[in-house]
Amino acid sequence: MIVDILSWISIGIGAAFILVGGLGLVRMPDVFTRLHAASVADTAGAGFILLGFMFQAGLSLNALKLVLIFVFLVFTAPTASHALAHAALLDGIRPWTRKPKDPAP
Amino acid sequence: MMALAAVAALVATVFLALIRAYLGPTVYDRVVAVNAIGTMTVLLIAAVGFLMGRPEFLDIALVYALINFIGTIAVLRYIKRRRARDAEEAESAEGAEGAP
Amino acid sequence: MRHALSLFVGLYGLWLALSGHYTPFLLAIGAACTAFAVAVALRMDVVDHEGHPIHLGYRIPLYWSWLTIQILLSALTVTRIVLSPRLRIDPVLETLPSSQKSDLGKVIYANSITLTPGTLSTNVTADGIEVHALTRRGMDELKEGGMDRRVTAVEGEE
Amino acid sequence: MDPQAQGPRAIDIYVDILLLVLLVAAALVVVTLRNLLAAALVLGIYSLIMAALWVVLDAVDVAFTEAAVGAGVTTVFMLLAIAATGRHEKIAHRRPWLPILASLAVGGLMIFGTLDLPAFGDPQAPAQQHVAPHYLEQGEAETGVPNIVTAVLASYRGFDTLGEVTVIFTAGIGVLLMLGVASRRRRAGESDDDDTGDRS
Repeated sequence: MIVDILSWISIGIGAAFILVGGLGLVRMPDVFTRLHAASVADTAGAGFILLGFMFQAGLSLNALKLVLIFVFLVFTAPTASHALAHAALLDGIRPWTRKPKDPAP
Repeated sequence: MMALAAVAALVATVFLALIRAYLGPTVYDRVVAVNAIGTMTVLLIAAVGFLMGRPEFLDIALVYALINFIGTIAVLRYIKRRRARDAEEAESAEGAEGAP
Repeated sequence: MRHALSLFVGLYGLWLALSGHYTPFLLAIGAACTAFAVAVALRMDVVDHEGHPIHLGYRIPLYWSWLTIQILLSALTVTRIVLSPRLRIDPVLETLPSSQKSDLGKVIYANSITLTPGTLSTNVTADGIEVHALTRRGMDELKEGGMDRRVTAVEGEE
Repeated sequence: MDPQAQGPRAIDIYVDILLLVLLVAAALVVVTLRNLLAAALVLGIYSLIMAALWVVLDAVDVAFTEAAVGAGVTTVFMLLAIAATGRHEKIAHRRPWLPILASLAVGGLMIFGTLDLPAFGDPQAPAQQHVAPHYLEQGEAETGVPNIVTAVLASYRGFDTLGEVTVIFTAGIGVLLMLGVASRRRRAGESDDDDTGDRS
């Protein structure tokens, strides 16, 4: 029972983080800031959702697989983000900056 | 029921990323969107597996996590190489124009 | 050889975790496949201390737990920014110094920066790491060098 | 098995509907985008959503193929084709009535064909009556493989799978060759493109 509640809380938090990531993907002004938003979903969102399922899976091989999925995601996400940002910079895309005295959008 | 909420959030995020892929404006924005949708698909498969009582789906989620990464890197490398070639061509075209 | 052994143990552990069926026949096939994969990796000359940083030992899990807390904190910060109606962001791009000696240490540092939402490493050179931060405050926190020192401590003496 | 799996599958229907809506949205995005590079990337997204749908439909092996071939290999082929031609779609000056009619006719025929298909999960369907029960009951004894999908793919349909694997292997080598040739030509022409010493 307690495990169920923990699992639900965890999945709920993860779902919220994921939605935030998606929202940021749409709201942010340029590719670099969008990457920041996507990394919220990739790390915190994915982590909490997988943790929630781990509570459901209990101490089994499935829990281990969930851990493995998380490990893969955590190892690959920064590499992909870095490669993307690096390529965008090399391509001459300048990061969006707030101009001085510019009112917030 | 909570797994259904997770599925709903994941699908909503895929939708938001799809909007980003539509709006662009650069190729990199779209690659960000594709990458995010890939991650969401991984989680979606895990969530659907638990929702339907089929935890074997985790194996597939595992493989997807790897395919997604390799795909992103391949597309990026490809774009980078093509941009470099385009720049080279533009340079040689300019040189030809400036010659006479 | 130590690294080849650790690669074998890691790959075979993965096989056992994913298989879930433990008959002698399948265990033997798994061992054979793993040995073949290790042999190919040895021939490709990709088995070294960078691919298999076993010398980091117990320090790496400690660092990971610290990093997890950092990721959560900065995820909350970015969440607040994304949800705020005025989108209070102030992106900056700067090159920060890094005190790691080995390439491996630099990679750990750069990936840690990217992994924490709100900061993103865009280039790694000999003298430092170019970082894009969502807010000036996030960049200032990184500049204080807490993460840099921790990664250098994890890297240890080469 | 889990009782949840046998109950009324209302949840499945919600998931199906959500995914199908996404699929149509992705398809519409592909059709409306004029930038072909972007369209190719969104087509990859379409494949990922399709793969998730295959998973929901229990066709796990098809989902694998969809992700690897649809999202992976096809995207690379599309990008290569775009590189060889042009990045922007040429806007047609007159309405292509004949192709529209042809696609509508083929689509209509497809929908007409689905009318004869047995309902999803129908126990009376030929697929459930013929060899499937035999595979399910005797599979482990006959092949010694605990996973029934693997038993069918690798043992009962071994030659079929060998052919499929050959096709995928060839496709993979083709992609590698094309990418490899491009990179060698570049390296001969200019220095390494990862050089970033002049930045910042």
